[in-house]
Amino acid sequence: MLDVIWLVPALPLVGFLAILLFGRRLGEPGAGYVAAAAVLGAFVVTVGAFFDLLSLDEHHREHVSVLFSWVPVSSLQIDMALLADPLSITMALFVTGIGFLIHLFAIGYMHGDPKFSKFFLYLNLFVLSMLMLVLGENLLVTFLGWEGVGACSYFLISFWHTRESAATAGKKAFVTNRIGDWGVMLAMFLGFQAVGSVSYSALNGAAESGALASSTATGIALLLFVGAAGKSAQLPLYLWLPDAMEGPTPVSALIHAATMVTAGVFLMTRMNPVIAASADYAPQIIAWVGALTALFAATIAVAQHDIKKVLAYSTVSQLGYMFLAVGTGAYVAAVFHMVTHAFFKALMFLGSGSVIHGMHHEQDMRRMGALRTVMPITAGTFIIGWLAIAGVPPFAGFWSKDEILLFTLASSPVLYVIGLVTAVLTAFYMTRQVVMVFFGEARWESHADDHGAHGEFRPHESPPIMLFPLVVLAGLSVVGGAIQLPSFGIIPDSWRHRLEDWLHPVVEPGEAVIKGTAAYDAKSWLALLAIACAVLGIAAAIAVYAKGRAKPFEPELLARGWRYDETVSAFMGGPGRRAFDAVARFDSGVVDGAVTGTASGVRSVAERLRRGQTGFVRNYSAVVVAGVLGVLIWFVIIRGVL
Amino acid sequence: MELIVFVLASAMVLSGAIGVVLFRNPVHAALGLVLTLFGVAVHFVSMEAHFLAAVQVIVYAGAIVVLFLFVIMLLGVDRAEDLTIEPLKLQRPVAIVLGAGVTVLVAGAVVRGADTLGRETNASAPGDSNIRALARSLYSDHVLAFELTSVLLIVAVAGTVVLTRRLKKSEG
Amino acid sequence: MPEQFIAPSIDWFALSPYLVMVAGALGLLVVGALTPRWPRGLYSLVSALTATSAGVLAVFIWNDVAEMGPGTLVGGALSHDAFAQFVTIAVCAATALVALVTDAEVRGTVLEGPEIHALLLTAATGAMVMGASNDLIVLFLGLETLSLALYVLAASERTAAGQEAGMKYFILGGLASAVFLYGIALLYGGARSTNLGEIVARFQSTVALERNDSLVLAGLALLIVGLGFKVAAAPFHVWSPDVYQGAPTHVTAFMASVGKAAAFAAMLRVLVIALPFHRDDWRPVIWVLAIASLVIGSTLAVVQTDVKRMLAFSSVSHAGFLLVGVEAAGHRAGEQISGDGLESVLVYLALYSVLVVGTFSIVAVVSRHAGGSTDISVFAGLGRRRPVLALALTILLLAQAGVPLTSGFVAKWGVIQSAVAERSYAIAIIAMVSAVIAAFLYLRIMVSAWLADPSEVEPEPVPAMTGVAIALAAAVTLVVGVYPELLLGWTDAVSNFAR
Amino acid sequence: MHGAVDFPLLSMLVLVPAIGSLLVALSPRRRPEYAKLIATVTSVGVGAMSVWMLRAFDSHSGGFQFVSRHPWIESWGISWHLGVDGISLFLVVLTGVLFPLAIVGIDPHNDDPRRDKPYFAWLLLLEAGVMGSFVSLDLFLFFVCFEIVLVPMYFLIGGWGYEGRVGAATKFFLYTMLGSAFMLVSILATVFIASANGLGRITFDLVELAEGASFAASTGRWLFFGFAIAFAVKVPVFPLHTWLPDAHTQAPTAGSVVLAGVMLKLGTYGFLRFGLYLFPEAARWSRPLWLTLAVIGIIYGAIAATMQGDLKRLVAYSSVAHLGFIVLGTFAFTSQAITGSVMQMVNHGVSTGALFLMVGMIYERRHTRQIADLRGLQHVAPVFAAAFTVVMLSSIGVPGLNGFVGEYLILIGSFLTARWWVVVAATGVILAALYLLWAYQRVFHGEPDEENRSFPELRWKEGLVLLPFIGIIVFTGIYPKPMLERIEPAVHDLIEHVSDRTGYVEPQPAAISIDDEHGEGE
Amino acid sequence: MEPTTTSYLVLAALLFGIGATGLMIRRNPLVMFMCIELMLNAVNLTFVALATRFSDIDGQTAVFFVMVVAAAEVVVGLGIIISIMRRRPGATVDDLAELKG
Repeated sequence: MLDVIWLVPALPLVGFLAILLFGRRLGEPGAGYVAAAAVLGAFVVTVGAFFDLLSLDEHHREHVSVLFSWVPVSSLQIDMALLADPLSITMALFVTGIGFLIHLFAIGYMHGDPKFSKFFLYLNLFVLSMLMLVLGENLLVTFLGWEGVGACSYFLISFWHTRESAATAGKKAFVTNRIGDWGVMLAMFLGFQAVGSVSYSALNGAAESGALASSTATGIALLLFVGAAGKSAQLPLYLWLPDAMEGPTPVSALIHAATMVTAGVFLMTRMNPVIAASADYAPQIIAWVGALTALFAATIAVAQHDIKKVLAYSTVSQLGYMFLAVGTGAYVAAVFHMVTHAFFKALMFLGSGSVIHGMHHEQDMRRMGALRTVMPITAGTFIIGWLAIAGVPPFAGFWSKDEILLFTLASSPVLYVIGLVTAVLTAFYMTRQVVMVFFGEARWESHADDHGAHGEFRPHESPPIMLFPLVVLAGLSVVGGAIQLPSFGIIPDSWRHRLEDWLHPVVEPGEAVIKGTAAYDAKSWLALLAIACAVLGIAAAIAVYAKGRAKPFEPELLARGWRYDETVSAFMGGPGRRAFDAVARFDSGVVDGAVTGTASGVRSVAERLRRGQTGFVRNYSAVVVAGVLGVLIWFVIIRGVL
Repeated sequence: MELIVFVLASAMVLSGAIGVVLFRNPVHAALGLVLTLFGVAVHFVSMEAHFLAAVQVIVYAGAIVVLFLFVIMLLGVDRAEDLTIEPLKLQRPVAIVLGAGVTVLVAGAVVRGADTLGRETNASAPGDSNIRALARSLYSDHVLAFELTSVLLIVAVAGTVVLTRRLKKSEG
Repeated sequence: MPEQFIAPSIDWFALSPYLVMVAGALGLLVVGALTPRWPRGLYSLVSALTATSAGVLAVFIWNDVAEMGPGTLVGGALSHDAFAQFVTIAVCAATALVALVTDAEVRGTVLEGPEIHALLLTAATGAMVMGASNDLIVLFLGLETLSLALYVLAASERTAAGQEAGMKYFILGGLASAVFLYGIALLYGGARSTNLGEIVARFQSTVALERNDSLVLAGLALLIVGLGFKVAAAPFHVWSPDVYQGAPTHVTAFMASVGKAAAFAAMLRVLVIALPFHRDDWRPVIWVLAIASLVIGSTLAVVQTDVKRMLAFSSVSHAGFLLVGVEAAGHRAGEQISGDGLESVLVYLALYSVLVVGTFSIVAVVSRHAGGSTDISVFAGLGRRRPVLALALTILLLAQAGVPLTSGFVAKWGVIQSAVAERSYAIAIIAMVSAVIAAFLYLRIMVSAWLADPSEVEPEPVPAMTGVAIALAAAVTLVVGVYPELLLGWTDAVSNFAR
Repeated sequence: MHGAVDFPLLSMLVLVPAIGSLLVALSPRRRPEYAKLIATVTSVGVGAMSVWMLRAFDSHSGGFQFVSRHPWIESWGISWHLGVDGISLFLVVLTGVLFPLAIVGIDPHNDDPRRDKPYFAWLLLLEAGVMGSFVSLDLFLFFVCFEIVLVPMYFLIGGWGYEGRVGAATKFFLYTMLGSAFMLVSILATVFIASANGLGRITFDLVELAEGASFAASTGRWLFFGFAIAFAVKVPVFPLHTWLPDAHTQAPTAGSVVLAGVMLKLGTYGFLRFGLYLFPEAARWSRPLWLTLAVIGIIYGAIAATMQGDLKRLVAYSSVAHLGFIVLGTFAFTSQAITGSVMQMVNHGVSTGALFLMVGMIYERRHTRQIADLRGLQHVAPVFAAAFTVVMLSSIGVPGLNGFVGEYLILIGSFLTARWWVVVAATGVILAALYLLWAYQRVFHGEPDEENRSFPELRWKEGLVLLPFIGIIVFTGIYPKPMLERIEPAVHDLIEHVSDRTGYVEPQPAAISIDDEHGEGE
Repeated sequence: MEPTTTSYLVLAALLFGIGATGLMIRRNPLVMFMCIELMLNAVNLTFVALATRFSDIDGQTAVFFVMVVAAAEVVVGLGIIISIMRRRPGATVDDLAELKG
């Protein structure tokens, strides 16, 4: 299947075009099925490619297929080329796989929406872009996908664009991402200047062979990280992601949890030799930004009331973990966490979508409660997701988070502590959410009047087409950890480090690098410590929210996200806007003023001169005689005498 | 002797000229003009340009000034012009400065250029042959110019016709 | 002992253009006086034909000159060279056009008779003489013939404005004539002759070391002033806006075309041909006059509201352009390879003459319909009322502004080219910038004609002969603009002039 | 060589619209429909010829093709010398394609049908002038065409524009004419100095001058600046841009489309063809100035655009920013950057042309261009909004659409020689997203109010006009190679020329292990 | 002692200057006209003085032509003045200042 790897993006493209041309005729649910089928097809091809690769010798697990020469100008030769290697296939697998599930879910979720087919149009376009991103053979093709997913994200966030907030959120996401794109573009330029190419093989090859100067590598790494921070919602560029929850929930699940936001992590992983070749402070900056983002977002999540906002901040926090992993050299762990996170976070988003669907678009958790009774499957799957993210073994999240923490300790104890604290908070706020939504008393009944339009209000379980993806994802969240089990004594050797081995050609450093450090030696104890932290967080949350042992600690400051967003908005709306206005005024006043001023200056000089034209013939004669005198002075005195 | 004539004639010329400028009554100004013209005629005589002196008196003083006076009388514009009032400020001092400046510069130029004029060769122009030479020049070298004056006169004639033709009733 | 009187030989054929013109004028006067009223328009037609035939004769004479080389006529009074023929042709062309326009302008008034046309023809004769003169006295006589006729023509329409214009023109013109004449006298003192050929010869032969020529210089100063007045170069332009505005429109057209052409031809004769060895003396003055004219002409034009006055100031600006060419000609005046300055000025003159007559003809048509007003508001809506007329106006104005594919551009290109060829960059740039300022005024007229709200005015009648004149002017403007080689291929010879 | 065809293609491209204009002007006044018919036939014919030329163009040659040369004004050394190379090729085609769309697709909306006639006549004359500017290889001819376009444009703005049309038209005319004033003097000085320094004769032929003449450094710089002022005004380069918002805003839709689409390119094209080619040394020397102005223009134009309340003004300011990129690329002196600039000229023409087209449609429907008066159009006119979105994304520079390829090439090429300028310039991509999306949000998003509720959807005819634009936008974005491979040889020759004259060496990126991964890409 | 040519020329210059000054000072068109005549006479004086000095008859011929011109000018000038005065009796040139600016 490797030879037809182009089918992977081509199928969603076909789906996109089909819906573009016949969307209205396909209608509901036809468009949804077309779209889902396209993604499923892509998944199938990817799976085929996966096995093809697997059958190859480890060092030949790389297949480049050049579609056509894209931007060829003299020394710059960029092909539209796809690269199938373990990393990209891994990404493509879960993009298409989870993508397919979410498409299915959306068919149910978007039921009745007047723009049903358009939604799937965007979704297919998104999958296409995401696949170009991950399959790109060079930075530019990735960038094509990178911007494509950004644009789709924009369309989908502002899908319900008549809502002002949705429109604003879409714009915000796009513009913030563009700040990151600035970094990606400059990184490409720098890479091109240094290597003469923007292809991964050239850049990474140069970095590995030492041909890439350390300063250049640092520049590329950090600039790429700027882009990654934008796309993956890291400090200080994260603030578009919580707002992005304005989009329909399947979008949040697909784009803002599972796939697009992990693109930054993917890119950093893809370029890991360059990071390795860069100065030491480059990965440290990445690690610190990741750790701080993880902690920072977790604190905010603690005080959110919107069911999706909690998940959004949680996503930011988990992405922080992944960057922490990237920064500490745990690329495999990063990818691992990316995959598991994709499972359980997509699951929870879809679950929340199911809740919102059942609650007739109510998102405030304070108006929920006891929903397990009316939507048992949703509740059950959500709880699995909760356990996974909280880090309870043997669910998927435990394994990946544990590996990240292990590497972190090997790198820096301070970061490790931050990671642990975040883990506690994660367990805490997720438990809080599960309790508030599914347990306790049914607070929605008192608010039933608000939904008067629907007549009798009663939350209901979602249709099977929405539940099926939940179940599948729940299953994956349970067993997902199996792809990269650590080397504890009880785990058989052949089960260990599957992912690491698979990714080996792409990602050189694995657990081996930290072998011999104190952290590595204490890894079993560390695992226990992590479990303890998870339990601590869960217990605390149950104590507060289920048992009412203590008053909930939800300070205003945290609820408002440390006022970061407000400050930025206030700056943009205040001094920023004033500065822009000043430029516009400068333009009309000074720059254009100089032009009109010149014109009116000529005019006023002319008016003054005009008064010299008095109409009196004697004045005129005086002017003529004065001219005579002047000319005489020139000729007689200056030319004659002097 | 010639110096005395020169001085006297120059006095006539200048006083007449100043009279033209300063006499309030245009009739008096015309008479000042006559004085100047006569003075110039005297100079012509003293420079042996007899024919021109005659023409000067006959045409200029005789015809042109008479024409002036005639027009003054015809139009009744012989009222005195009040020279004590100058409606245009600065006009007078500026005029005097400019006039004086031009005079000084031209005079300076001719004085400076005096030595380039060559030897004085007065002797070779006997009074009689002067007219003959003039005629010869007029009808040979300057015959075209001479003929051109006729065109000029056509203009003058046609011009007066145009300018003085009575208006039709319709034009009011 | 009378010497043998030797009458100068007279080449009658070479003089034929002048004779035709004078004969035409006399014929009009005499026959017109003796016979009852001629059919309408016949006077105009006759004078246009007269001017045309004089122009055609000049073409033939040109061929003679081209074969036999330049010389002089009638005892050295007139030059017999391509330069003279070129000026004659230009003057005749402009005169013919003006004559066509005049008919409608004077019809039905007291001036309907032949006199106006006779004056036009004699004035044109004076202009031709100026262009051909090889003697300062002849030049002066030509100038006076032209000027006197213009005084009369300016005052011919008995409106207050016309009379005021005539009066001002007359007094200031008298002053300028006196100054010019005094210049001739002083130059005579310095050069001992009034004949241009002899003047050149004299300065050529005089060893120039330590030469005290303050008489020549003073004379030159006064000559430049006199000529500067006639070409309406700032600051000697003061008369021109008032006179252009006050004079009847067809007369204004005549002044701006024939008057200016003759005066510039005279200027070239005096400065470039007669006094090339003083070029370093007079060139800077021309430089200053050029810049003053360009700047004052174009800036003052911008603030006017009367179209004729605007065009008067624009004509000052054009004078500035022509002076740029004169200045350029001054760089290598008298040398074997004399540059393109002189040629460019002549080309400019010829093209501008046609252009300006066309423009003023349209002004005449519009203003007569509006009761004599030439305020810019009367042009409002012309594009709706008379699109073809407005189109012609547009072409002519664009040409005046120097937009490519019009003769105005060719003209400007020529003078700027000659200036740049002499490395007079500053003056070239100033000229071009002032052309941009001046363009504003042409745009204003065009805006009024095309873009202003159409006023509810009946379409103005376009008299047939005026229409022909306008059409001819516009056609020349475009044809020469697109294919300048027609004219340029022809003017190479003009710098080969008589000395 | 393909240029040896007997058919005088380029002359036809220039003369056919001119003749068409004349025919329109002469068409009977009472039958205004003839005017449109003639205009349509003419412009479509020219468009077809230009496309045919594109097909016949030899993509491997960097030299001039379809050369046609005849004496014109021999006394002045001026000839009718036309030719295209990769730099001008697509601009010619763009001109050929844009005009029929503007003529057929945009209604002049005259209250009086008789006013159609001058409208079409001016448009065709404009086409002739623009074509002439792009294909002329003679300085005089170029100047004539460069200057003549002002007249039809002036009348189009002044006659068929909006409220402030007369002032805007006048400003446009005088401002650009002022720039040309310097160029005229400079052209002449170039010719004379060249004739004195080695060339030995007066000729206005571009190729002869560029290949045969050499100037002392300071002379060349003065001459270059004479040209540069004219081009800088036309582009327009900050701070000479203020005529543009006025002209663009007040022009009728067709005028804006043509103005943005091709006329601004006269400036950027002029820089390449007459600046770099004639005065390589001076262009190299003055590089920091232009790069700085370009970057200021990018940022400044974007910021100013953000704050505009008038949709057309916003697009106009965005042009300032976009053209800043083109100038940046031009003066970067690398193959990628200059190729990108040439491509971006076309791209900007397409995408901004389409934007103006659609703003015109909005105006026609709502009689306002004020962003504040518009709301929620996407809700009532989704197809229209979709088309607008595609064009907008192209303008923002989203990969996969044409705007990106040009911008990317400019930036990556410029990075080699002007790193820090690029670092600043690249922020322009952020600002571009900001102002366009913000405007889009205010106009298309939200709940439509009463006045906007009846906003009509895109009509078939309008869609057909927009379709070519969108087609080009998508096709060039995905497959720019046909374009790049035609542009590149000419750019290469140009840089060679600069190198020959100034000893400049085009920096090449360090090619590490390039053979490893580019077996099939070469 | 004889008067030199230069003294004639200086006298002429004075006469010219007075004429020019008068032209600028006087308001009556007729008197202004006379001032022009003064200037022309200055020219004549110059011509004759120079012609005498050079023994060259051309200078005198020139004077002859100047006189003709002066006569023609007077005819035309007086014609204009009459036509104006008929309309507005007693007008000075200062009254003729409608055209300006």
